[in-house]
Amino acid sequence: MDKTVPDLAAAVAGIEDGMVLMVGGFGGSGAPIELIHALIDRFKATGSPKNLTVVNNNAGNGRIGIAAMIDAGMVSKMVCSFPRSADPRAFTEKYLKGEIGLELVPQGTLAERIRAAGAGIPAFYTPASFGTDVAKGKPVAEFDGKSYVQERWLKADAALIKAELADTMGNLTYRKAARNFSPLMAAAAKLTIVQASKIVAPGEIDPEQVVTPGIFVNRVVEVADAKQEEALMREGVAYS
Amino acid sequence: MDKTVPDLAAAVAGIEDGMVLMVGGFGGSGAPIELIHALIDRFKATGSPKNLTVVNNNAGNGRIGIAAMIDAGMVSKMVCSFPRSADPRAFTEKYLKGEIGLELVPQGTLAERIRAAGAGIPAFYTPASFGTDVAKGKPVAEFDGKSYVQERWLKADAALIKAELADTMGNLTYRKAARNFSPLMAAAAKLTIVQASKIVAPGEIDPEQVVTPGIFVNRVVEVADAKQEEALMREGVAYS
Amino acid sequence: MTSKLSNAQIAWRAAQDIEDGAYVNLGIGFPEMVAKFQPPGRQAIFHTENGVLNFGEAPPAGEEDWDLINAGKKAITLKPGAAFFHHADSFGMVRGGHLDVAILGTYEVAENGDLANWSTGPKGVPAVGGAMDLVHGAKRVAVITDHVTKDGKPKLVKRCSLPLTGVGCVTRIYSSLAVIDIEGGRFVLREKLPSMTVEELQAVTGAELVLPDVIGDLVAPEVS
Amino acid sequence: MTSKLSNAQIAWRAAQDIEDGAYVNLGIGFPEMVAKFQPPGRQAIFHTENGVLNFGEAPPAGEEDWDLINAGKKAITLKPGAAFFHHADSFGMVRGGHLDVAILGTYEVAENGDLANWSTGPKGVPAVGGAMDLVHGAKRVAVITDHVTKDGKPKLVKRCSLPLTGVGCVTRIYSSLAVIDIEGGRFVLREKLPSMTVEELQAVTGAELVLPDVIGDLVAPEVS
Repeated sequence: MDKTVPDLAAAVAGIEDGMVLMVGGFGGSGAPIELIHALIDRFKATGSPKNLTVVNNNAGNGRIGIAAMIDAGMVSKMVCSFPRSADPRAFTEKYLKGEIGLELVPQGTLAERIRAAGAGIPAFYTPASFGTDVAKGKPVAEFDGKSYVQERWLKADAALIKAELADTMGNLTYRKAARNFSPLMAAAAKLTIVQASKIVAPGEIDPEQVVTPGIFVNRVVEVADAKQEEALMREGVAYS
Repeated sequence: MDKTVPDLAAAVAGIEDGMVLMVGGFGGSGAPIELIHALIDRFKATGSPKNLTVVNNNAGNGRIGIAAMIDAGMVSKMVCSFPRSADPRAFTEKYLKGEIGLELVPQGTLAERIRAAGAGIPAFYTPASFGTDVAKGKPVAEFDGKSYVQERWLKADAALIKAELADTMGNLTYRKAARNFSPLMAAAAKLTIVQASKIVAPGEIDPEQVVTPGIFVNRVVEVADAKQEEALMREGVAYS
Repeated sequence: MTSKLSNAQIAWRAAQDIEDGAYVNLGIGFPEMVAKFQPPGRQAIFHTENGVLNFGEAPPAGEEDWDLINAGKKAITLKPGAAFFHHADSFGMVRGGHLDVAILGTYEVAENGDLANWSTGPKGVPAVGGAMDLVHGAKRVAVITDHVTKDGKPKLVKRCSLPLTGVGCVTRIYSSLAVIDIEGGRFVLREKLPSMTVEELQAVTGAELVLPDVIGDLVAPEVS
Repeated sequence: MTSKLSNAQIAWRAAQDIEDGAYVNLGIGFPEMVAKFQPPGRQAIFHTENGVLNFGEAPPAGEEDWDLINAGKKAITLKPGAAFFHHADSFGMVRGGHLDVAILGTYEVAENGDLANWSTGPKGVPAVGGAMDLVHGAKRVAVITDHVTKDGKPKLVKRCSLPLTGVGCVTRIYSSLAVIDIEGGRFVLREKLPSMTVEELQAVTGAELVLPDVIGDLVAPEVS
């Protein structure tokens, strides 16, 4: 029942070409930088994984994290609500050249589609995007006199998640607003991989305070000195 | 911004004839006994509220809580998944005589319908009940080769909720498994009324540990010595 | 009919198939007994619909905390590494396929995997609880059951006659006489009591048993 | 054209309509300025899409915690009584109508309540963020905007020409020249700069202004 793995390379094993990969975080808050960079390391050493579809609210910033994955050529498509950032050039350059795909999803719909996947709800209706270009081609229906768009669940093969505390059974807490999409993605992926600032024994997290129960988590690796993406950006760090 | 009210009578003011009333709890765990009994007191004094539709997982136990509301003649319909209990006679007698209605909803569908109401999702699809009598008359659809039933949100005019801690802004925690339906109902009702074992100042509940944010709560009343329904049952208490 | 397994022995047999670290939901009543028979060295994590993961056995009488109960409203305890969550998250775990095994009781189970375990007909007060979610909720949905009713009629049938709980959802049956998989809409016999012939078993089964090359002996220790 | 309100003054005017205890979401950029102008004695609770309720102003430079940001990815602080939650719960608050007010910026707003504030056309990288949820998310959806574009063209129009963010969603407009309600698919003039005539205002507005008996003066103090 111990879900800990010894190192980052072991943590990201099994993420293969063509997979749908969810990455937790909103901007730099909650971005699992060390897991992402371990995946980049593997790609540089072996040429895999590539052709990834990456699901995240944004499409990378600067030359680290998801932006560095895009720069490295590992990503064939982004699913996000806001593919802009302080320094969006990695995505923007490839997008304008037609070298990377984009599925633009309103932020609340993105969250709810991921939540639906984890909760076994194949489709739901939302008012968001009704009557807009984003809803083109989607089924619509009227309930109680108001119009709604049908949206489908969004599942992933794997998810990379940054937690604050993890116990060895995979129960997680998050730090402040770094929670954002991570609890949803942990439930929506077949293989959920977590970097935690600290791993503790079962029972050391109060059962009332568990945010992501271990049932949604497959692997946990401790990254005690995890870097914050925004802090790295401000230091001008590039990962390449 | 102070949502506290001085007493139970003030807490349950505004619940009127014909309303849909959600009541938190699963069996005795989380049952807001004092709020329910305050509502019964008002009915006995004024003849109102009556013709209530009550939403709860169960349909009352013994002669207290929801069962006592049914006995008093305040309830015209129950919406629940399991209208049975150790002592279900209040509901059973009226149901078999045709004096009270029942909408039977699978437990997970009940939870999700309430969650959908709070989250602004008018309808969703679930595999639960497909091909059964419970799904009769409901739209069905196929997604990825599997069949699902369309279910609608379930909203309430008011909700009665039992919390452990509340701050004066309505942020809530719950005690152990007493959480169950309460966070969902708090979000699904227009008027959410909370009894808390203790009311504290804003800031005394760690923002990481808030389970129900105050945005979902309208009134909070402190009931320091709240009774547990199951404990009352075992003491043979009847409320009448 | 010859001897048959007791309920405890059926529960014991079902417990042997639960792997270490599996996430498991046990239906109210008889299935709850399965928890007692985890093989040494294995620890399953039990889920209950009302919002608890990793609960343990009942507390001693008089030490109950009635805010800490399972879906059967029995008092429980927590093991280290437990978690609380609300009902929508709990059924998200169920419906989302995160449970490895759900074990349920049954009135009837059909060779096409249909299950009827919630209603014996239009009389009385209907009550479904979480059964209709649980049957769609786990990677494996198993039932434990006496092989026949108290009147000796088959509970394993061609098509259910009672109101369904779920369509095509059951994958394995642990009965008092046999272990049977449901594959391709057929009952496939995996194990039977050694004291019984296949013909005797077929005679008390309401649909044809498919017989693979290897049929194991269903043997359980004396347990209670 | 005569004088007009500054952005700060528009934000100030919008802030006057936010009641004590209101739950409020302010769009990224210009709308964030509204928080600065809460009238004395009133305290709104601010919501940000990425999962925080009751946040306060930015911390001093150098004291930022980059795990504590708003939807615009600016560092924030917490007030007593704050709460964290995940993105689905956050947009449940939005979509479920729990916010009292959402205040957004806009490219165009039409007399039928349609809003266009996310895309200026097919060029570049499209990005929508939470705008399409927020427009359906609050009891009151207001926009704050210059009355006309930099080229002097009306931003308040009969029908939007840019890609829509939402259909029939806006209820009030705070512009640099006027306060206008959208009622029954029409622009209803509530307040205008005292230095302007109705005719002057109509001349820079892309759809007909309905004129009620009482039209207030739009007056804002010097703020920044």
